[in-house]
Amino acid sequence: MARFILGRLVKAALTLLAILVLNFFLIHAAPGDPAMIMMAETGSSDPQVLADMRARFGLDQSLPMQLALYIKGYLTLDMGWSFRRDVPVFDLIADRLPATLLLTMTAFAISLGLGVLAGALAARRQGGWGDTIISTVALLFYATPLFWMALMASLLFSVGLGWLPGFGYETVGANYTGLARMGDIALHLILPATTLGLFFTAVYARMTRASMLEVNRLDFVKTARAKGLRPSVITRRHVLRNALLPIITLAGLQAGQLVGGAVLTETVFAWPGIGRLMFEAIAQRDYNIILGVFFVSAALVLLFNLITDLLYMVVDPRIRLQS
Amino acid sequence: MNKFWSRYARNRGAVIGLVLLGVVVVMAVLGPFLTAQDPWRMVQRPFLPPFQDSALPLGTDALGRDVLSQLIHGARVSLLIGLVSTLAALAIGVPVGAVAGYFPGWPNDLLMRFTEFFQTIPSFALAIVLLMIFQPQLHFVVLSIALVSWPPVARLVRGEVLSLRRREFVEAGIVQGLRHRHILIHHVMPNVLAPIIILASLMVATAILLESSLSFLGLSDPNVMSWGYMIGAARTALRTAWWLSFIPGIAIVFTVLALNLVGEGLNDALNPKLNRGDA
Amino acid sequence: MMTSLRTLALAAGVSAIACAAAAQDAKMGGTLNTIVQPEPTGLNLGLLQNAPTQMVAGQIYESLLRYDENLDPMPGLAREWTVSDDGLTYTFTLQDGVTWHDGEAFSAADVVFSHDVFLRETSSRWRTVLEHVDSITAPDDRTVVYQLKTPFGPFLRSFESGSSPILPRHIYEGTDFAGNPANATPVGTGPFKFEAWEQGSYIHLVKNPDYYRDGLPRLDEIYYRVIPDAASRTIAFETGEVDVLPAGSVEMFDLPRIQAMDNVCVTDKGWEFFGPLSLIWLNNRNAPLDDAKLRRAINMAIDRDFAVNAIFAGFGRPATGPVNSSTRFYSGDTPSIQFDADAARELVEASSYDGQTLRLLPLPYGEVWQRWAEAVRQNLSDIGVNAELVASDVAGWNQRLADWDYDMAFTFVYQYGDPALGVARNYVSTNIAKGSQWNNVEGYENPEVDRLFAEGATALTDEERGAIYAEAQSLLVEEAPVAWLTEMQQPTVYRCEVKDIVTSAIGMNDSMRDTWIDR
Amino acid sequence: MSLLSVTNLTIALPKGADRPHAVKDISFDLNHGEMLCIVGESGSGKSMSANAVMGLLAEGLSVARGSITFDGQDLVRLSEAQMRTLRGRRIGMIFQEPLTALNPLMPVGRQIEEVFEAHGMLTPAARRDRVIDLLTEVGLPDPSASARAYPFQMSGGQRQRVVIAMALALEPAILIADEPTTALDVTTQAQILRLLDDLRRRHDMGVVFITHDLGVVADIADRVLVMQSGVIVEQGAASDVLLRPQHPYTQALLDAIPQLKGMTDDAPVPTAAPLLQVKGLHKQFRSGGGWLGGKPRVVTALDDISFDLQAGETIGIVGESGSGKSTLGRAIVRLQDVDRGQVLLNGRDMAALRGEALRHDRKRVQMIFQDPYSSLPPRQSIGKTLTEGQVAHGTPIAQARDRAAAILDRVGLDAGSMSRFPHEFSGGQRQRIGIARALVLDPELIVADEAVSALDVSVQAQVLDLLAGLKRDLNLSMLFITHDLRVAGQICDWLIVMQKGRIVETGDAARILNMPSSDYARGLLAALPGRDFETARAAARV
Repeated sequence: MARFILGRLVKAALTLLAILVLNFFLIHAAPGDPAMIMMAETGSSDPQVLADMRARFGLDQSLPMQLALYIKGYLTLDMGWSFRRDVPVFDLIADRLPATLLLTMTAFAISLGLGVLAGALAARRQGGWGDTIISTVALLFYATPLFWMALMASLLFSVGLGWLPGFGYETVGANYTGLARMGDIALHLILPATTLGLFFTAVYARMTRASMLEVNRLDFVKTARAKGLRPSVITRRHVLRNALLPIITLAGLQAGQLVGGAVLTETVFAWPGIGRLMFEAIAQRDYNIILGVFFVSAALVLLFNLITDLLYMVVDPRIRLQS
Repeated sequence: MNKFWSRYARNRGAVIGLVLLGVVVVMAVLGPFLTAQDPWRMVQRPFLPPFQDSALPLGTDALGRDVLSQLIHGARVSLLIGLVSTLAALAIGVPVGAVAGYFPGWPNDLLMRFTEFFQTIPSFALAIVLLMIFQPQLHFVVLSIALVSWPPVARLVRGEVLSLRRREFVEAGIVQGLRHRHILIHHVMPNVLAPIIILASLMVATAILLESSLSFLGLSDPNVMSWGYMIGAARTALRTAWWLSFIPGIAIVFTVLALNLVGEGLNDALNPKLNRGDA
Repeated sequence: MMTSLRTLALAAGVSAIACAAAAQDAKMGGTLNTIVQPEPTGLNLGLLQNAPTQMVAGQIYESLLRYDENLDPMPGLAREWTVSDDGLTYTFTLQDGVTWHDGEAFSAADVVFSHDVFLRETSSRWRTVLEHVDSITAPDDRTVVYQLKTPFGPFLRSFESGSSPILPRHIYEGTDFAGNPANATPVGTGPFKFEAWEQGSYIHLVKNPDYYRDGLPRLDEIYYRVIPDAASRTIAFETGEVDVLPAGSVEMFDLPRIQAMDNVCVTDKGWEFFGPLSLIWLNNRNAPLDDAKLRRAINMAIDRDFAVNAIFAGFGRPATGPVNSSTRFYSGDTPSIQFDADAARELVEASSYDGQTLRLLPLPYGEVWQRWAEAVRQNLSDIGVNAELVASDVAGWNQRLADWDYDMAFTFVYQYGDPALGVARNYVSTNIAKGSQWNNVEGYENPEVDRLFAEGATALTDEERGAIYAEAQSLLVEEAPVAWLTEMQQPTVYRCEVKDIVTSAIGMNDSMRDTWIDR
Repeated sequence: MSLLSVTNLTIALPKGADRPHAVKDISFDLNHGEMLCIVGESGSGKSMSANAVMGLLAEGLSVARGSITFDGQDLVRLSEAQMRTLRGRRIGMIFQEPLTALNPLMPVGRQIEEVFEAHGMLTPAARRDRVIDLLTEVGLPDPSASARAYPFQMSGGQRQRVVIAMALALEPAILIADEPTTALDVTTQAQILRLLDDLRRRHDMGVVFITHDLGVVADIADRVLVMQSGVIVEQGAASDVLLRPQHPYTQALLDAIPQLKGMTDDAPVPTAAPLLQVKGLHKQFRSGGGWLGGKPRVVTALDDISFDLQAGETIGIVGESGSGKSTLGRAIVRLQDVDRGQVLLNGRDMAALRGEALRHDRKRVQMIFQDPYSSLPPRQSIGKTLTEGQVAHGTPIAQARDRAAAILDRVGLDAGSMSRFPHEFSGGQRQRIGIARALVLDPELIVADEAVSALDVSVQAQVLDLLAGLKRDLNLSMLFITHDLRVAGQICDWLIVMQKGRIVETGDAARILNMPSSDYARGLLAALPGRDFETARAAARV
């Protein structure tokens, strides 16, 4: 077990290293550099200042040299300095990551819970009204552009009905503390998390339904019926557990992707997360931030892959006992 | 073919999807001939609501341009982006998956590491970065979408090939002295066609969604009229003229819906699991 | 409408502002919620002179002078100032009782340090001013003397807070300015002190209780909220979470709807100093845009009224030439570049243009500019000129301009109140250099223009300068090195109970010490 | 009064199926303590009848008419909830595939406990005790450890014992066993059959035993019921039906069973040089392990295998699963590389060939595969399948087509088959095509790997006939790999018996089948179902 985890960690580290290098070249392939943008924003230009700035950012070094410095930094968990924001990238990300994790994990929990539930219900009532309704709604959510749904949701629930705050992380200036603050954040969380979650809810619902129908055809379900077990017990104990195996894979993949995929939601709802940080950094060519966010999200993907594998070991004795 | 159709038609949603898709395709193919209006031409006052002027049934946008004409031209571009980027993704994913699946050992390891690698970077973020590098032009938008959407193809094809690889007909081919390339192309791949077609129909839908999301962030070609562009352009006037976002949004929803329904129908009709004898 | 009239009246009264406001029974206290867009990258105004930084840091740092709507100087950190008759010696007397936010006393040494040391190193804009300065000295704690090499007409208009902020010497002297950790907690002399910056959410400023003007500032605190999406910003305003939408933060297409709402006031004041002028760079280096006929045709093909009305919701004015009418020495007496498609078409036919597709770069600052580019592309197509939009993000846009890799490119330039500061740089041939987006990007060369601008900067009297600049403007319009679009006046939108937001020629970028809320 | 009485049961198939009814008007009775066997080939409707009794018909199927009377009530009319109280408690069921019949994620003991739980019986602790008892009763070693095991940790036979324990947990009056031994090796099958028989006597259960194997029927049945295409063609006491079949179909089925060869004298004459010489083949499979993993598991599939095959001779390789017989066959056709050893075909070592040389020489050894459904490329016409090999070896296409047509004719298919696709053929026809494909390259040796195992018994007989004919006419040399001693006896001249990668006995086929010298071969023969019946039948014939 420990050996397995160790092996995976070593592999993950190698993957991360490769990603670091690829990302580095990817980012540097884009036209424009941060110094030029910052210069441009001052509304004036001065070759000397530009050169100074480049020197300060280390952009005057050769690309391989920059890469070497950059990798050396990462080996000591130094993600570099944000040129524009003038703070260490590590601090920036550490600052923003909790918001993103809160948003995406909530969305993830909502979508997984709701999706599996809806999918299971639909599968139980295959061909019936419940199934038709759940399947149709899931398909609709699946087909709706996320940002569009976000806009419409904030229009309806925030502007139209005034029920929920339409954007932001918490009420600025309210200076809530403790429970009040948590409640406030939770309130702000509802719209973005639900919007982000709806699409995945649809994905999980569809997948759970399909997977359950497939498991339903398997022999051991017939065995369970032959025992005289009630359908609800069969579904819960036999069908669902087996049907969840492919869902775990999907969930692992998506939990990782959610972090980087929240860009749109974070933009529409002004959520101070790393998705937006990255989007802004891309526009500003703030290389170190982009690379930092890419690194963190790749690390999260790998982490979730590992969690997926471990979860598999918990759920599936075949994997647990053979490896 | 008849059998295929009857299995397809058993899924009522799939038939509805096909009709919907047909409407969109007809609109995309014939539409521009039926409406003389240049979608970029400013023809009326801005923000004319729908159903006010019979010449402009869907009203006008922020610059007074004909929304119906934009919708029709947009159908063409959105479908084209969906289709071409899917084909491009298949062009990358199918060979990668086929080779990885057919040749276990180092080709598989190498290609799968490569694929995994692509999957580790959040795909939407990657698309954004790619477009920043390329700068948004139609063919680069297509390319970016293709570059972020091929890994699932590769994985699917690899999985299918891997399981087909163990079928006896592959061994029969080897024993006969056929070349691996011949076996892979003539014996194995035709059997992967069905799942690829099913996946492709869904990928077209995903690509259309992806393009619209990129447009929303201002990352698509400003010289072509697509639905994504329409929403992206209309979002700033969402509160003033909600229909400008709503109309193309609905067009996307219906097209994506149609493609998904068609995909499900194809799945029913082609899925070898449901009709063993034919596989 | 009442409000904007009053704003105008307020801005007009020079030193009477404080008294006038007091007469209105200004209420003390309260929290002002507003927007900063995009999120600034730092708050040290000496290091960063971009708009978002200045909007926030303009509350923290001050300069010697402020300017009214007519660009006449008002007291800032300088109480009074004198200019010698030869126009070479400027003497400023500083305010009494000024302290830094950290309690240290403010003195003339801070001014000398800032203007002679700090900004010389960090600000290219200030360096162009310093070229004319021989020495900066502090004869005593309360006096600063600037000795010029030659007369420099715009010198007295170089002391706006964004151009020449005063920074604390006791914190920065002898340090690496850009790397000084104190940059994270800026210390100034302004009416508001830095309190907190929640990255991605808000910047929080609080009242400076020791501000040297009694009774000011009136507000207790200001929150600058970061909301990247325009629609969300509007919602924030509507739901009352935000009281003021500064210029540029509201989506123009949404503006008519917001204006129509109750209790919403809008002002287009506060742009006089910057005098933003939108224009399209035309790459004079290459055919066919090396042909003045085609360039004039493009100038006349553009429907500026449509742009102002349909795209900018009626804010702004069609430009008539290279100088914004709010900038000093504007001349209305230039050849017409008014929209005239027929005349433009004839010019195109007479020109060397033979149907090439020209690459048009929109300004990557949002949908408005994108729409405008689309409209211009259509305008051009109406006169038979083919244009294709080249989309790029901010970085790509900058890169292309810096590399001169474009045919036509949207932009807008600030004129800083004086042609010598903000106009000449775009047309004189000495200012052609790769790598910048703000110099003579179009590559226009005309010795006559060079001469006129050189004389204009150093002529002693305003009359002389006016005559020279009028000649330059006529000449430029004739040659049409670029296509001038509009004089931009972006609206500031606010709840009517918020008073005295715009009190100077730089709008909300200046300190809001007079602002109060009638609640 | 019989325990179970099925009357005029008709099960409708959904529209569009090849026939309107899966089962039509069948009637039969089952008595206490009786073993009723339902025999038939695939598609005869035998499983469907059993499922109908359990009320477990697949989606889209329904009882159109008829009744199933049990305990005085008509099961057809019971609600799902009522049916549920009967399942497991009064009627138990065992399925064919013991691997898939158990939930892979749940310890088997827990799965047995569920039976009690489903019917609200016993306390959890008492359930656990009963599970141990049951596992003991079905003969699992170390019952308490077995209870904690997951299905994948058990062998096929053990799993089937678990399924039986589960079915017997509540001592049902009726046990329905749907092909319970088909997936098992012959010795395991014998044990399971003995267990079932034993249990039925002890618990006085009525057992409905569904099978396609008449040998099994002969060993265990009290009464037999023969089904064909959804109807019962014959039923009666086992001895009557098996020894005095009335219906031609029953007769045909019985005739199709391969007969164990009697002793003969036609031992092969060794010729000068053998066609094939296998010398010292070794092969080990490793799994698990890796650069960070633990100890790899090593399975020795081939352990010093050597034998000769003369031209024109057919050698049968027999053994149970895991004996290495398939690996041997695959090694000889080079689908499997070996660790060491030689495969000399007319003196040339096939095992040493690589690359293009190997590809070229492949045509010298051809193979007939087991599964007719997966051994033909599905999306390719038969003509293409039969010519591409020739073309790959340089035969002009026209000539290749002619040869393909001729061979097709030889295996009993018309030349029109060339343009058709695999799915248009039946299983038997596909196997003929597979044989044609092996022949078309004119190989020196043919390896047939379980070539008739997947076929119904009547089809199996035809294909065996075909092979025998080909062998005679073309003087084929063949390596015939099979688990079925009867089939081996039918076609082989010489037998090699393998166990765990080693050859335990070789010799003349007739000799081994009658007087095996090794214990293992003796055990195999003893486990062969229907041996007594065979003797009886032979006696009856005489």
